[in-house]
Amino acid sequence: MSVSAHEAAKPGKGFRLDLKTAGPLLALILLVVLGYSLNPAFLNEGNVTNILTRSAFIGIIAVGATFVITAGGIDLSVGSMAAFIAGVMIIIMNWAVGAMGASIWTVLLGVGCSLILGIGAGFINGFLTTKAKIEAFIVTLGTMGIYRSLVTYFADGGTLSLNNGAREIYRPVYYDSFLRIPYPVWVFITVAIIGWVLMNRTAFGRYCMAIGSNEQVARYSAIKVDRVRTATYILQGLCVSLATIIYVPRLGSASSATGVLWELEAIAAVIIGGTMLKGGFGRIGGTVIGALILTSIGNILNLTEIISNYLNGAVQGVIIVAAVYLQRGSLSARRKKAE
Amino acid sequence: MSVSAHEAAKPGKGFRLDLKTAGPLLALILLVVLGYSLNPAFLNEGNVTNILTRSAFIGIIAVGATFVITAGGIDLSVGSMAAFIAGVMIIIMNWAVGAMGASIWTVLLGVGCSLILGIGAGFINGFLTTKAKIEAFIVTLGTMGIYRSLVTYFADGGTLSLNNGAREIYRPVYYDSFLRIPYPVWVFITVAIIGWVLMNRTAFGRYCMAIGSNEQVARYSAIKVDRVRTATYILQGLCVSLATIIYVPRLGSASSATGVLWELEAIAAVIIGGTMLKGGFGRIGGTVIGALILTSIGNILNLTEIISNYLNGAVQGVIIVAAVYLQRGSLSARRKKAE
Amino acid sequence: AQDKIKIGVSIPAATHGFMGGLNWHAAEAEKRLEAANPNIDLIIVTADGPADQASDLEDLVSVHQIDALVVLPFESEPLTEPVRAVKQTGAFITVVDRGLTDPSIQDVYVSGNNTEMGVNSAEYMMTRLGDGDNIVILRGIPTVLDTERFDAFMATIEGSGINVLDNKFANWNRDDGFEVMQDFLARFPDIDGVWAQDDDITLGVVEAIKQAGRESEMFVVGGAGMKEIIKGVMDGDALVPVDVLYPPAQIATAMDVTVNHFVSNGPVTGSYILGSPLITKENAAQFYFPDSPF
Amino acid sequence: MSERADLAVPPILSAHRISKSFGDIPVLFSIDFDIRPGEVHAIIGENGAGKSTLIKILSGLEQPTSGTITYQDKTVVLPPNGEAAALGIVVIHQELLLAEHLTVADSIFLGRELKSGFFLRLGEMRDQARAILDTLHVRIDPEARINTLSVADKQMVEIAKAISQDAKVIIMDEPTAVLSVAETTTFFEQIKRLTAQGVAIVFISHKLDEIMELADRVTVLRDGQLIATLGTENLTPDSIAQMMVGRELSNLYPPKHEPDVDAEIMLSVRDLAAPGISGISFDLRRGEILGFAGLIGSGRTAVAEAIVGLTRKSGGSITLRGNAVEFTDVSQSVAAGLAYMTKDRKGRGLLLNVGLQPNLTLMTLRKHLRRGFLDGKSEEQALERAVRRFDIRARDPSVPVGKLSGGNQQKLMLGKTMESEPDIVIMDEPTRGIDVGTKQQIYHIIAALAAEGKAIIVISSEMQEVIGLSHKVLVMRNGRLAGQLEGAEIVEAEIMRYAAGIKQGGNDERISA
Ligand SMILES: Nc1ncnc2c1ncn2[C@@H]1O[C@H](COP(=O)(O)OP(=O)(O)OP(=O)(O)O)[C@@H](O)[C@H]1O
Ligand SMILES: Nc1ncnc2c1ncn2[C@@H]1O[C@H](COP(=O)(O)OP(=O)(O)OP(=O)(O)O)[C@@H](O)[C@H]1O
Ligand SMILES: [Mg+2]
Ligand SMILES: [Mg+2]
Repeated sequence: MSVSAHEAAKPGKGFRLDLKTAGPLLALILLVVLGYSLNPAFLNEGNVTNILTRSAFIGIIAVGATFVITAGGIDLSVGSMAAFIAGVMIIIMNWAVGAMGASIWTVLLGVGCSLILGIGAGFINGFLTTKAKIEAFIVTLGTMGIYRSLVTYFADGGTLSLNNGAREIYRPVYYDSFLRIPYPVWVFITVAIIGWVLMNRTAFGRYCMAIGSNEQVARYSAIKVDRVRTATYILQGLCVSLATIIYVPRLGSASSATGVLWELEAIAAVIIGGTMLKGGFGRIGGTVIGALILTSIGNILNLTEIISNYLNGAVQGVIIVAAVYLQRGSLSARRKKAE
Repeated sequence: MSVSAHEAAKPGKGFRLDLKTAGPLLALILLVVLGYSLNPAFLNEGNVTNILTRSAFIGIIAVGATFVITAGGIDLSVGSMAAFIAGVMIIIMNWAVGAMGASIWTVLLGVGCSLILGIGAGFINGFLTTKAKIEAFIVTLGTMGIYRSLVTYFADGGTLSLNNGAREIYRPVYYDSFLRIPYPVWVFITVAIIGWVLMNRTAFGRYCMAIGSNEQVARYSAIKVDRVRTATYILQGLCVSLATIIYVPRLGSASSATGVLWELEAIAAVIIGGTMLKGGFGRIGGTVIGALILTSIGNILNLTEIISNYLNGAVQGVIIVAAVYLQRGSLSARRKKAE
Repeated sequence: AQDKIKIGVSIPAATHGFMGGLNWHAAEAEKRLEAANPNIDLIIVTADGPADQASDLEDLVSVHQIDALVVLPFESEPLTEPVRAVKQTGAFITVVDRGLTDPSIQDVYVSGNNTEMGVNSAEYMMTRLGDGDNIVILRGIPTVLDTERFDAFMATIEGSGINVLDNKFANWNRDDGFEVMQDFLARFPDIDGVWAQDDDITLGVVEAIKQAGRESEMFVVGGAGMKEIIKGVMDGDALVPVDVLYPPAQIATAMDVTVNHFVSNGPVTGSYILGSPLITKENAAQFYFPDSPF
Repeated sequence: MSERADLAVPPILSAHRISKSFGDIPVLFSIDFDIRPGEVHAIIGENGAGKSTLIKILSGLEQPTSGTITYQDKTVVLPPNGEAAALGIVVIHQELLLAEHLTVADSIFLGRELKSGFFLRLGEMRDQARAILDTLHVRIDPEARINTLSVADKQMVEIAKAISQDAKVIIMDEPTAVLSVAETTTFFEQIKRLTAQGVAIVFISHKLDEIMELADRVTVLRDGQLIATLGTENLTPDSIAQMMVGRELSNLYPPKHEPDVDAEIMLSVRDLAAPGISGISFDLRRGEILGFAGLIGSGRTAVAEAIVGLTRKSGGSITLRGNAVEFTDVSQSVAAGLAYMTKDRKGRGLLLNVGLQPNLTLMTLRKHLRRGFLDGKSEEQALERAVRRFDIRARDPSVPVGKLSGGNQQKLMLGKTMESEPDIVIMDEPTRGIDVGTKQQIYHIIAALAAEGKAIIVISSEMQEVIGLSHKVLVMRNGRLAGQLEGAEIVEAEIMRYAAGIKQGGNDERISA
């Protein structure tokens, strides 16, 4: 027996896969057309820059969330984690200004602390889920409450504001541009590219998918499941920290209202992008588009008057559901045709 | 050959299962001890009645959520669905009072509408998930926004208030008691018992578990997967409607602030109770205890002044995580001993 | 401890700047009043929503057996009955800020005034702008008090010829204020004034205007009395020339009055309307509390 | 088999000119097939020949692309989703189809619960489940959850589920692949009882002796084509194999090359204790093939899992080439050159929703890194090699592994395990569901590996396999070593005696009953 019955790869297969990633893109394009037709100002350079810059926060966090969700976890704490990190950053920078005056070092100190806090917070989530074996939903619901409370406590119920001197130095990180693209967008692009490479071109990404798809198989395949899973939460924490680093110079403040519902937006971006909530399957590209879709919906609603303000949430809901339906729908239609 | 070398069923098996349900109960008991030691008034009849009555809302909704989650779904829309149903109920009852005066019929009309709306809303969620094949997370995130917006719209940004005449008639449904137990608690008990029977003593419950555990198995066993899944959402809608029916007489109003975050509380109650977020395995008894745990935490925080109000959320978070850890922990300790 | 007079204070949780300030003032007043009056115990509880607040009221009665209640209702209508239930236990009732639908329940009413706030803001706009000028409005969260402010504002500028380009919700949140203002700036080339209604929103709006470099075209009117804003008004900031008071300290006033009911001999009843005066460069100093978090 | 079914009886279920394609990939070409009441009709063929696809069509789970099905003298379109069970056509699936969280009794009655009114008759279902399991001589607690059962027990639950139904036709897709001799024997008794009652049985197996024992007629498929349908009396195992594979099959097992007596001891286990097992001691030498025999649940898998660190051992020591080791994680054992291939390919072996390539390299991704990044080309080459070496046949290589034929999944898992180039391999049921032709290839591969100097443990419920391959056989019973056989002692009767507890003896352990 020597003849192997392989047939040539099905034609159109690669195309179909492409379409799967193209689903969210299609939805985004339709949204852009809608936005432009409602108000041509939608495509002004200024407005486009605004949308991109804004999506950076949710987008960066959502890239991290893609890993967590792909590996079968969930992180509800990201929004309050951002608020907490922002708060502590501000406290530390203000203290540093008091101790040694405002300088670039103040800002670097703040950034350093932010990174450490993000990694630490991610590690705590990961540790509690993997070692203490508590459901991720409960762990991160708990830490969500804890971080939110702590920032409220630190701010005495009010707002923590960055010292003006430090703020002047830090401000450009949000407001300035390189090649006419604001720095936050550069950070977003970088995070997205690194995330994409990690997910699709490294063993780590493959492990995340394997764990999310069947934890037992991963274990039997010599994958250190707990370690990889913890790493996804740390990665998530790191992404939150990066998002916070570009967030703080924007308004120079943090309060209990900072980052409220970011977790929901981040998860929504991930899922709109085609990643499955049950895990096993992650698409960084889709996530980026998902974040852009969410931000664009908010922007479009602000650019038009035809909808009662009270109904913003409803329109948002309808568009999200429709966008997801559209990609799934267009997909299965194509698939049917292919068969 | 007739001898089979199977080992006898492992001893302690039944015991172990019992412990699994006992986990949340243990956590609740510890919480009660904590509450009593902080303030003996915790166990006053009045306070116990208050806790039970309050847990009725979340508890009833969580019973429905247990089915949805067991069958592998999720429903984020319950909180805004409750607000929406409450709003529409009030509008209809007010209209009825205007048209034909306040009477018991007004209230019954409201109750009837509530039931229809709940079932309808559940059906919409179920239909979009099963037929349009959109992820439950997205569908219910969408309907969550839609219902919340609609109630804001109907209330014109303010509060919808029930006509006083109708309110007088309706009031006892929340405030009166039978055998010293308030009606809402009776409703909760009834829903919990029916839920338990449904889950454990009917084919429907088995189907939910089978679908959540392995959809293909369910399908190959001639189970109408889509229908069962839709039924879980309808059941959830019905539970929301029941919770709303006992909620409206409490405050006699509905606004955009009604039912905010109930979805998170309901899901938390379900998971604290030992049901798995990934589906396949549901415990109604656990859910009831989970709801009691959540309500008790809130109550205990009001019993004492030792903790800054700003830190309420943190304490809540710590207790939830600790409670879940405790039940899992005590469980695995026992398991080890049994081996 | 049994013979202490217990006063329950039920307020919304510190979810945004104004409420944060309110929480701070409440906590400060508790410290001050308990130190001054050893027989008084104040118990502050915070709520995340109307239903939650109703539960808090139940707990204050059933667990703490309070002798008096100071309450800032989350919403007026849903909390009327629960407060009435507290009243029926014989407690002394002080209502703050948002009145109940049945004013006969309360013994004392301490209030800011949402309507007046809207009116004062509008009247200031009318002093600066006239026929054909354009303004945009950033609103809070869709709730009763937002609607009251908005309706009063709109009624006041009615007929002035000032053109309201659009209004959007910014949720009493700096980030939302920033983003909504960015979008207004992208959409409208000619804006002469902004009513931001709240100082948190104002801070976001100011950043957005600075980012667009359009500081010289317009001015912003906020509200509440946040210390940063008041400082700016004192220093003569052209972009935010005034503020409209909506004092978070009103809770402290209410607590003072309620404690007075128990410690002084004279009767304590009636209404204490603090009003929403316009804060200008001239009178700003008297509203400036540098130690408050708000 | 004593009585042969009456050939004059008309068929109860028949398929006419059935063809099936998945997408543009044809799998079956114009197949005719029928089955009469009281008859056992076996379908045999190489892995991927289309057997499972054919029976899915016969039970309504798949619809044919063309052709018709006649059931009870009527041309029918069988309802999908297992609804054909209500018509009397019941399937035992090749890939275990059980919901992990349900109990045994729930699983047996899933979709056809006993009810009075709305309510389940739980007690009755439990008792009936126990009764059915008793007829199969398996002691499984009807209230145990499926995820606590071993693969073989799950298979018995599937069997119990099928025979408990009031079926006219039972279609069995490799039901004995994970069963040991004892279970197979009681299972065959049940089949004979059923055929005596007039139930028609369609039976798929790669074990040709079973076919010879059980079947009245045999249908041979090759590459989706019908080769022949013949009465068993005209056939010998060799002729069946020849028809299946299309060539002469000689000496299934390769000649044994005993390892040197002074060959290096690669793995040495002393007094190993872990959940379910205790007092396990043995040595494994370079070039040796060590067979593990025993009944289902006797603890062979538990030994393997304790050695590689999948379960915590509670006592004893493990020495690898003289170094004491303590694995807590499979990655450590793999790094030390010790690999374990699970018998549960669906639950623990393969990611069913991804393609062949990611599955093959999952355990050894580090080998495919170039400057830290995955090297797709190197992975492709690995797949090509594995496809050649283990004759993996996927008509569409990008298809999710779950859609591969069962045998080809098994071969892929074998390839995945060997990718780590281990010095010591523990193979749990290595030829589960693999056709004779490929089996022969795999046996030769195993022998060649041993000859190369690798040390191999084969855990198998197929007695012939253990006997044909092993230099030394350990027999387990109730979690302990019951006996050790070497050279000429390795015969079926002797193994059975140890396994059943009729004869006792171990290295230094006495078994306490
Ligand atoms: N749903 C499907 N989609 C695509 N291809 C499929 C599908 N199901 C089966 N196939 C292909 O059909 C062919 C026949 O598979 P089938 O499972 O019938 O083989 P088999 O004879 O049962 O083999 P084995 O002995 O290994 O179980 C295989 O090449 C398989 O990959
Ligand atoms: N007492 C026990 N406690 C926990 N897990 C156990 C116990 N006994 C066995 N197991 C686990 O159950 C699974 C089945 O193992 P077991 O060793 O009993 O089967 P086996 O003898 O290999 O059977 P087969 O003949 O099917 O290969 C393994 O994963 C093993 O780790
Ligand atoms: Mg006090
Ligand atoms: Mg097959």
